[in-house]
Amino acid sequence: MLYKNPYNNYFDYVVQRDMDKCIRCKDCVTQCSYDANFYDEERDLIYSLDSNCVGCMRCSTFCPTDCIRIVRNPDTFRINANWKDNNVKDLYKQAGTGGIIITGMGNDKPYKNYWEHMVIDACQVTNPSIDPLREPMELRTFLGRKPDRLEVNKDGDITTKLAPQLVLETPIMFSAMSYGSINYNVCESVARAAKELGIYWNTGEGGLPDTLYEYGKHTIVQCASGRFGVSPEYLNAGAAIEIKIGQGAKPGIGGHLPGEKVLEGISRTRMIPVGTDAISPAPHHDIYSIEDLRQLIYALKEATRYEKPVSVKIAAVHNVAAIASGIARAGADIIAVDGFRGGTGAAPKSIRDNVGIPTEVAIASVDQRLREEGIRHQVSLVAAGGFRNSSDIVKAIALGADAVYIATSALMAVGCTLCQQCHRGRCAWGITTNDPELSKRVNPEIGAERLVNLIRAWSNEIKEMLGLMGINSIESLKGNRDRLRGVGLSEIELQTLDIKQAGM
Amino acid sequence: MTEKINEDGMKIVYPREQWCIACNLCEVACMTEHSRTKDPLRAYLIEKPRPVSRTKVEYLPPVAVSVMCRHCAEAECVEACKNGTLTRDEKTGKIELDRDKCLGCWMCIMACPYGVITQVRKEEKAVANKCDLCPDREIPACVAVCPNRALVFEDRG
Amino acid sequence: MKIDSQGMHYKVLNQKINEAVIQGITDIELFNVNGQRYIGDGLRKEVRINVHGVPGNDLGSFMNGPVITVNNNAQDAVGNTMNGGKIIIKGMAGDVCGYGMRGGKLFILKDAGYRVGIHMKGYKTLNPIIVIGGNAGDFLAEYMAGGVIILLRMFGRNDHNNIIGDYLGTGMHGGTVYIRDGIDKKKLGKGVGVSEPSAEDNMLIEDIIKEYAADMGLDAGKILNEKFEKLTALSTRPYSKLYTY
Amino acid sequence: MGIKPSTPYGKDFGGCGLVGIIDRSGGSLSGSMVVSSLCSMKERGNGLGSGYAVYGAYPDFKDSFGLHIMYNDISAREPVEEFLKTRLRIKHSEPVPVKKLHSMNTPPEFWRYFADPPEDLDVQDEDANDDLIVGVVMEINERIDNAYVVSSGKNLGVFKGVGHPDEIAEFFRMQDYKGYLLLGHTRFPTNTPGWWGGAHPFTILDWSIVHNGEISSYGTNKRYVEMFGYKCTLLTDTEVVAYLLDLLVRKKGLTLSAAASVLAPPFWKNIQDMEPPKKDYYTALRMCYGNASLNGPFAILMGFDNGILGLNDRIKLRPLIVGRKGDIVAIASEESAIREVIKEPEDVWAPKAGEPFIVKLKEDVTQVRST
Amino acid sequence: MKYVIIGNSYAAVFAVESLRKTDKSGEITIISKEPYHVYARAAIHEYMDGTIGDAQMYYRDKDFYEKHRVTTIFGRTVTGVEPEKNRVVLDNKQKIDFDKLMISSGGVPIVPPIEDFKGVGTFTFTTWDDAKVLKDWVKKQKMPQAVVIGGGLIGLQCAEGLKHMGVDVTVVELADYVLVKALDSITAQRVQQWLTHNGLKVITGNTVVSINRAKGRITGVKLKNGEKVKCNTVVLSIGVRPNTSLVEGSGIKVNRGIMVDNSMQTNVEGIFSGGDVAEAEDFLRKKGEVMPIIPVATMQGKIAGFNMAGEKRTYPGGLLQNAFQFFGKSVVSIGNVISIDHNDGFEEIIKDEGDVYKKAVLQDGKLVGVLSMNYIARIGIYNSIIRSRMDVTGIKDKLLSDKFGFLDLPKEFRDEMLTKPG
Repeated sequence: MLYKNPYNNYFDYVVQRDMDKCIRCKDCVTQCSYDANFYDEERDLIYSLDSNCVGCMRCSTFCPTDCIRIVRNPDTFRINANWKDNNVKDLYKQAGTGGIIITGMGNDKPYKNYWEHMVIDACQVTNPSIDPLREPMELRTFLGRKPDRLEVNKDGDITTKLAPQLVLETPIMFSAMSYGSINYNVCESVARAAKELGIYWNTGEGGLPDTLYEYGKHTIVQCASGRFGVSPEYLNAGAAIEIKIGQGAKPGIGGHLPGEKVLEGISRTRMIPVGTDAISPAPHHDIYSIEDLRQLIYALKEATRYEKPVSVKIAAVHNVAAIASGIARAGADIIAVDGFRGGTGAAPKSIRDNVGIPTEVAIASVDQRLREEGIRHQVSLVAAGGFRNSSDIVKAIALGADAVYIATSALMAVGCTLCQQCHRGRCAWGITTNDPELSKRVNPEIGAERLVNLIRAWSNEIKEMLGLMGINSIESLKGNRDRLRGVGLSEIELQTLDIKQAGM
Repeated sequence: MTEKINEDGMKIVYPREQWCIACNLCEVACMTEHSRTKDPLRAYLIEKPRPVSRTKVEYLPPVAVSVMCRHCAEAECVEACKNGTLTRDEKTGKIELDRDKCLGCWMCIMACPYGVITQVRKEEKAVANKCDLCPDREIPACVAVCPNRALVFEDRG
Repeated sequence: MKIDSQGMHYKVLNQKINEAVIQGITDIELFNVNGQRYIGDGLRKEVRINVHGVPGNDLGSFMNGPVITVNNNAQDAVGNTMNGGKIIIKGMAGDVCGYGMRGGKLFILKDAGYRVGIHMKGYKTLNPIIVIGGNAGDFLAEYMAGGVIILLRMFGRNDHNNIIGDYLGTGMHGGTVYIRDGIDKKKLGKGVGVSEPSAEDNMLIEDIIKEYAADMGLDAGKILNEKFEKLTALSTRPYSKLYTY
Repeated sequence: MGIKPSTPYGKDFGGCGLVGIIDRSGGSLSGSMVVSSLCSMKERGNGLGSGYAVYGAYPDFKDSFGLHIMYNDISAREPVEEFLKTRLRIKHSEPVPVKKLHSMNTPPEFWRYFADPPEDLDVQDEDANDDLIVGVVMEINERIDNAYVVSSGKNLGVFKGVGHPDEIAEFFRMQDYKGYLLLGHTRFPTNTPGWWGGAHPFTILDWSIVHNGEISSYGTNKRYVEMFGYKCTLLTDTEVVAYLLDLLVRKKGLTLSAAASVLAPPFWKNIQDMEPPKKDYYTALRMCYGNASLNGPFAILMGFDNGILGLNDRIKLRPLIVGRKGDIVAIASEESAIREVIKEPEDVWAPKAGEPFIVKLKEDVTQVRST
Repeated sequence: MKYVIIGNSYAAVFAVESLRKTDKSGEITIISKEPYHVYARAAIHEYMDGTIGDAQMYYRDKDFYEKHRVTTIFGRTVTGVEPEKNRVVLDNKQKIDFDKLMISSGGVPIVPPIEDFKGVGTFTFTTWDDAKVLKDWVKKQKMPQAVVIGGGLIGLQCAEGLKHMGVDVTVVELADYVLVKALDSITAQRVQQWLTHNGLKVITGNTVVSINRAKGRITGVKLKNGEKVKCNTVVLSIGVRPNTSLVEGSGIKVNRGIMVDNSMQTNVEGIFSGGDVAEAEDFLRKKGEVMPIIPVATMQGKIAGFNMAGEKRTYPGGLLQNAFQFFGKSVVSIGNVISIDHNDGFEEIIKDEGDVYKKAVLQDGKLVGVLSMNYIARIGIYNSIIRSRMDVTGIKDKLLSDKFGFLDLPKEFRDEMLTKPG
């Protein structure tokens, strides 16, 4: 406190401790990874250094006597509609450091959330709803390239050889989070859950730890510009390969795993020396045009002898529909579109908060465009970026997605409280840290169980919602915008989403 | 050290240091469970004598581990005990400590290779204190409270 | 085994190569190659592929084992994300060669294009090596994290001699570049340090050059007569101070 | 098929393969040459656009402006021809001969018109003549539905449409044309299929351009040329490059290489290191024409009446390679495309980033197009 | 199968328990000269001063022998062992046959050549009866004054017990300080100071040569240096020696005690021994040693029992260790804490802070002894370290830290200890 630069000393949270209830168990001290809680042996007191508190709630949730409350710092700047608190604090911070402000997780600014302006239709009288408890309810989803038509010989047998597919038991996958950005235990949690659920997890760009190869059949391996850990073995280890072009939290810029996070296991998996920066800049240096993307897609297909579907992941941006069309035509089997609320890693704040577009509109326009071009049925479309619950997913599929990627909600299932400190590598919940002490906080047994619970619950809710729409198979929801209505949207918004106004 | 035999097989608490996060909740729960009031606030702040945890969280960052009685098949504490305060219940396999009998000679503390016997005040004097696997609970308190499954209640016989 | 590649689509050609490799054939000679891509892509056997003609892009990408000899020029992205093996180009090569390369050798007789050796990585026993007999375009060794690049500047087109790359080693945080016959310091990217090669460096250079010269039919002694300069990263964390939170 | 997309997607972009072949001695190269060269790079396109430019295609009308006009709907022909009559003297008109292919459902119709400026215009005032043609092109493109001017130069024919390079070549009977300079382009658009106007080359007067890459500065460039009367109507970023060149060279009077330095200017870092006259020159160019500089990855081939210019973006993010044998020079995205037409090149090399590569007809070669 | 066990203390109980674990049907007979059910011999001083009562004195439940189906012959002394006839002879000439015999006859007090050490007012202090008699005697004295001869553990415990009973106690020790066999000089002297502080008189470097009486009643003792100490009670406690008299002439080999191998068998097959009477291998010194301490006795009894019943078990060697306290201060010693020969690979690490004194003794990098005063938490961990013979050179600095624990030890050792059944 004493030696801090006063200009940098505006903090967000205060740790309040009811000393009548504090039993000095020091749990809060050991659990805080940001040095906010201390034990003073001489006075037998626990006290807090509020300026270090990030509001992650680790201490308050662990306190066995519930004596801790994390509250917003009541300190306030003079009210100014233009200069909001965060503008002011960021400015001071940068004036002090000259650095680019880094933050974690997706866009948290109050942009309009279209999920909350769409409602789902239900059957009443004229067509029956279905009871999902009794009746079969199918969520199985195939991702991969589908032929335009099936060739049939004169005996009526189908002669078309189908392209390789990913088979999902529920249309939800765990989105790319690299080993390194999240630690091994989180990777293992996600991998185990994917296996148990019959879905897929995505390695992100950090390679696949050799001990997780056993989950290969449920793994999508990613190939990003840094090419970390990309070897022929890696490419063949997964069920599909994803080329990462962009990600929702930071469209157009790359990833950067700071050297201090590159510890032994990460070093081995990424195949870079311990302690060096793992830089994966925005462009693949072999992709500067769509035909270069095609070149890489086919290089990967050749490397895996056309046995794996290739996905291309892009951030949702203005021109996403045209880009998606190009990707489809470049030979990708799956297109993943990551909206600006997505992103589990670190991102420069200026980019996270101002670049990209919401998934909702991106999916609507991509689906629409691919249909206009008559190629939507040939490729799969995966929506990503900030899915919070099953109804968001139902709406995304109704807008045209085949499946969704979740990452933020997956991390939340293993404990994340959205404190947005991912970039610091000190995650108190043991997620976005490789510190061996903190990483232990995610026990993959528990992590996997919680993820399985979450996806099962969502899947059941999706079934319920399908049932009330009178649908017993997820493919009848795909692109079924007739089942959506807009509430509180302007005409151009309705038009962009291509849905009707509620009541119409 | 005693040769390890556990002929009947029995459930005891094993630490899994890989997952121990040094949160100390096992100690808190143990103390609370073995308090008069079974309330952590009272156990820590009011009760006299203050209960003493029977498990010990060792913490040497980045590693932590909670160590408690192994209920050895041939327990060295039992072999060292002067007057039979410590005995092995042949039916349950538990190492029982009879507090009323305890002399407070600390032969058990000396002998226990795990260092898990502590001292607790009983009226005027101190007596030995050790894990009793929480007879009032189905699962020992420390295991039940552990947020990260760093303690498991298993039979590894 | 000989394959006449005249007019053959790459998919067909590569399938023939793969089948041959699966059958255990270790020497494959390709004739009339002109622009077929992905030759050797993902191959993991120690076979020899001799290419007559100009192979297409992504020659030897993701490859781990084979030795590919091209008796002519090669196009872009040779040895893309290559893991092991060796590619010998007895002519010039295009842009983005050795991208993300983390093992094996890429020997180019003449010039290489832009963005060569970007993201090269070395890891433990894996130590990728690129030798370029001519010059290289801009961004050589950008983001280099490991491995060795040797630029000999011998066979560059005189009228384009100036093509020695700008922004050399930008963002470099590992690995070593050796440049024969000096370098204009203005062309160095940020964070690159220049030093004299040590005795150990010279031994490494000598070993590599001897192999290179043998493959190319050159006189190693002549190559080694000139002085080399050594470029290394000043930091393994070139951008550590860029951010705040 | 064959209609201009009705949805307002804004500009399109795409990746491509390109090739240019010139005979410096002015000899006649067969149209088939450029076709076979381009076909070797089929992988770079996706069948949604290919095109060719043939300089020296119309020796019989070499002094007249040759307008290739594409009719998405033939009903547009009447208003176009009515309009042309009001501005120009049409010497000859005919449908562009095509071979109908099964793979093409309803291709647009193509007509060509050879025309001269009205008599009252001073034939010596080349600029005025050119302005007149530019105006005509812009007006047709903007005002008359379903009609687009595909080319408007002298002795120049441009043939383009939706299809693979071999299909378009077959459709337009490329083997029937000869020229001293040939351009070819295969396209990988991300636009709606079936927009014939979106294929390369894009032309204005004698400028014809093929492009690989994406112009990230399109918005800036477009609004800049629009100040000078150009209309970007073809839903592609490439179009603007043709207009920029026309603007810079013909209207602003820059040399071709100076114009190239505007499109791909040296970095300030490099300008900083230059000696004063040169330094001032480049500083001035960047300061004055910054709005005309192109950003983003690109490789451009631009044909003009007596030569060809190749240009890369200033960090060379798109490939461009040159091969030469005698007077024949070929420039393409891939070396294999060069070797398809020059079997044993004497020399093969890659031009530098941002530095224009210009090949002109030999000095002593009679200007194929008289002025 | 007939098992006979001579003695009824720690070793005997453990022998019974392990016999019964292995052999559910064999006949077991226990012979003890004392009339009591098995009791805590080591707690007699606490019994004497009233700290504990009868209930806490019994080592096992009353029905222990019944439950283990043991025939008890109490109040009888074994006078002879006849190996060739597989029988023992009792003081009443009764002969008891055995197939397997366990001799755990304990120790007998050493009686030095002190003039007039007999009769009223003189006591030894090894059995419950000793404690009872002494207690009754002291209670009858108006002004009880006692001289305890011997500053060993038992003597001092007796002295403390007497002190608690209000007796004016003087301890006379021949050596330069008390507890000379158990402690190093520093701790011994501190204990001595503490005893003095608590009102005991301690005379060292001296001994009692004679007892002065008047009218049959003791009036004092005369020390070697001529000094006289007034008292009416003399307790002799200079130690015990193995009670081996019963095997004299039997052919069972005796050195200081009955010699046994690492199955606790004597040189005579079928005859085993354990406890204070036995001389078995010392874990550290690897030679025969009589170790009259509980953990050794119980372990020997256990091993003997198993082997008698046919289950092969090996005695790992005895490790000297003791825990005791005087007037509330605890001392624990484990292993070899004295007689350090610094030239023989020995090294001492000492932590002397305030009230707490800790010492570790290393030999060739291995821990061989730990001594701790006033801090005993988790001290048993050292026991396992000594037993493991691990090299502790690398953790020397941490060894005596209060936070020392498993995490300072190698992971393999820790896993072996903590992840397997105890």
